[in-house]
Amino acid sequence: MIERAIALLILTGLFFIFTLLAFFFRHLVYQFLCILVLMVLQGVLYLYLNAEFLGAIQVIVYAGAVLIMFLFTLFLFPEEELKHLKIDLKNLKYSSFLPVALFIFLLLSVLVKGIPESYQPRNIYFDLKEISNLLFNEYWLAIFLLAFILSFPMVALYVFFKREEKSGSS
Amino acid sequence: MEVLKVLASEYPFYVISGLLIFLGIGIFILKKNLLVAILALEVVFNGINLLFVTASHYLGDPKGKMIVLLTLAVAAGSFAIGLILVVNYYRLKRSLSMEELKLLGEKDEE
Amino acid sequence: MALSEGLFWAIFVTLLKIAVVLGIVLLHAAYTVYAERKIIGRMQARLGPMEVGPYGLLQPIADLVKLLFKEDIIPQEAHKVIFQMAPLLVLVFAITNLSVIPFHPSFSIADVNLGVLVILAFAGLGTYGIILAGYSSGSKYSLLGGLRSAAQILSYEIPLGLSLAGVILYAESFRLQDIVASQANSLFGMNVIPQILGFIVFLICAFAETNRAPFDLPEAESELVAGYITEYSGFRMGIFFLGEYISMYVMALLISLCYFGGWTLPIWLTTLLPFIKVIPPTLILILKVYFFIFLFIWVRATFPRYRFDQLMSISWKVLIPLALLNFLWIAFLKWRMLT
Amino acid sequence: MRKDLKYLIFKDLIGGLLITLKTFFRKPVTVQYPREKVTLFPSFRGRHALVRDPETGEARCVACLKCVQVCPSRCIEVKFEVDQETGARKMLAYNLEALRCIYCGYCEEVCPVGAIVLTEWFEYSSRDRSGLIFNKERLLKNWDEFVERFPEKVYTNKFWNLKGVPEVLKPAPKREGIMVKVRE
Repeated sequence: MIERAIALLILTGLFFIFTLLAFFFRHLVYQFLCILVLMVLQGVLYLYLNAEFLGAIQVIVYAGAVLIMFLFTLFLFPEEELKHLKIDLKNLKYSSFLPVALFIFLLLSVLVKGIPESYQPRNIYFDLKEISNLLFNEYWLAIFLLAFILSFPMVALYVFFKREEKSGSS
Repeated sequence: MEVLKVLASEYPFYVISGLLIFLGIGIFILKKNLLVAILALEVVFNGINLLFVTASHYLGDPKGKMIVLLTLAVAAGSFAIGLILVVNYYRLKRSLSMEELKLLGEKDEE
Repeated sequence: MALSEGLFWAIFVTLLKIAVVLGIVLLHAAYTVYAERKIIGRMQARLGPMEVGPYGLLQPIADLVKLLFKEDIIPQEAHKVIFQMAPLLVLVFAITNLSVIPFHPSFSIADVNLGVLVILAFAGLGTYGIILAGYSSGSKYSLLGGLRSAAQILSYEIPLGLSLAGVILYAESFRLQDIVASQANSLFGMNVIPQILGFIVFLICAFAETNRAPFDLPEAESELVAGYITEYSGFRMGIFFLGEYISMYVMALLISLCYFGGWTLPIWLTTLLPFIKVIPPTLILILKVYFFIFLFIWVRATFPRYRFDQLMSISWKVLIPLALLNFLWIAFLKWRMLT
Repeated sequence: MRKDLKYLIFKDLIGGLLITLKTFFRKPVTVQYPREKVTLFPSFRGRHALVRDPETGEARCVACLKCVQVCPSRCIEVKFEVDQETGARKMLAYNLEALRCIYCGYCEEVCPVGAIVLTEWFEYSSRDRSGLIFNKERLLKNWDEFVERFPEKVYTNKFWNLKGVPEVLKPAPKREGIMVKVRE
């Protein structure tokens, strides 16, 4: 119990630090690196929620593939576009602080009030076989839809680069 | 001891997911750059994922984790399409600013 | 609040294990450089290093001393923090992979349920070191090397994962120990016999993942000066090399565990030659690993480098369909075995 | 179709691997220079020398200037004076710039008396340019250093000779190769 609390405290602190850094860096690559650290830490957080498989998938898919793709795209732009990204306070209304204030109020209220005595953290093992049973029996329609939706990026990429080639050759 | 007990519960996860969502929205609103916008949307998406997983842990129901597994795949695809759009937009306009993004199609030549 | 004695002992034993594994692997990595120079020399009818010590055996130590005392240059155009951090990223993620690999049926630093996935995850993260090194150097050659590495890793992680999916399906587990055990109990004794297709795909992807020849495009010295390590000097460059050699060992271990039965020998071999049972299990694993390290060096001495478009088309047009085919075949095999 | 089958079994790749494996078990061709040396053949063209006549102790050169004319890189420079009574030439200075020399060996072939030769001595170097511009004394000294290696009294080299010319048409000192007598 105590180890878990200490580890989560440290993780929350790291999250706060890197969130602030990600917000206030002006160089897009540095900002990106902070967000990368956040994504990897989120994979660690999944371990504490009994979702080891999701944690590994998070690191492989997000940190390993999607964000590398983003970094690749960043390098296609000239350096001047990535530097000096200013925070634009012009369009900020005072009312937009309302949800933040509400969020902080809720957090503090839980912290002050504490959680009820009856609460007990559940320890459910994230069983892969159970999940795959669910996936392929109850949610097969969702998977087919997913595969259908995922074919769109492929087609889009193909069409985009075909058109590129045609315009380049003519 | 009370604080430790709160920390050991799902409380920090809710805090972190809120943090991620607000970070994403804040970056999206305050930095008017298309690349940053795409990154910010991903951060918001991850915050919501964390919320789903936390809720499924709290309720003892694996369906929340499964939804995350399904949406992760969609997110990767949508991210790629967004990046393609941004790169094409930059080729046309030579700018990444969101403020110049006014037209929906090609401009009519008068 | 006092730490219990059991916890203390657990931490002590873990640290001891880490020290043993790290020491052995670092020594191996240092002497792999020597072996590589020697073997490539012999394959080109040369001698290789001969000057330091008898048969040049002290050459790695001399290299280390030279690298340690060289000046550490940071270019003016570089992003300093990222530039200093990048080699460490490569090394750290390469070494972390070692923690989940079992070297003996009862010896592994961390007994993780998802060993294969953890290795895949850290192999993906390790490329950030290369990409960021390329970006932060502030030189065109470095940036090109980094971009190439990004594209290469993105396209080669997919067939790597797909070919491992066959192994995982066959063993019904992500644990490396379970994978080895399932191979020992099976009819063929080794995964490589039913899944020869997956093994070939995995081998090619392993070459690409570790940035070794013939896929060493990020550091192609004939086109880009040295790719992402152009601006690095002294000990930072040494760390890059160390990371590369350790990841080579990780890949060789993974191949011999997933496809060649790890520390077990197939049943048909032990019935044919009964005296072979005397060999201790770790020695079998080590011999398999040495063979694959030799293969890495052998291939580097033989094949020329692929062009970049060839590299991409191999991955997307050949390896991914082959890996899917292998996966379907294993699914069919498993289905026949279950019914 | 046959080509496709070849790709499927990796015929070319495995053939390449086997070639390197065969070379791996071969004896290396490397010579570790300062400790072991390559055997030099008599046709090797190394450092230049002027042959010292053991009887007079001087160079054999008669200042015919044939070597100067035939040299492709124009690296030889000879100064001479003509004796007014007999008409005989006497060589005064013989400068050879080894940096410009291309070691073609024309000078030693064309020399009627076998005076200038390219010896089988290859370990020479200098820290400045002037060290490799040989004058007459230096060339003679080169000869002395060279013949110290050969304890035999007579050293014969048939390669210091004109090729494709009948023996009869050659000048007397060059027939049957150059016979060089080493001092007693």
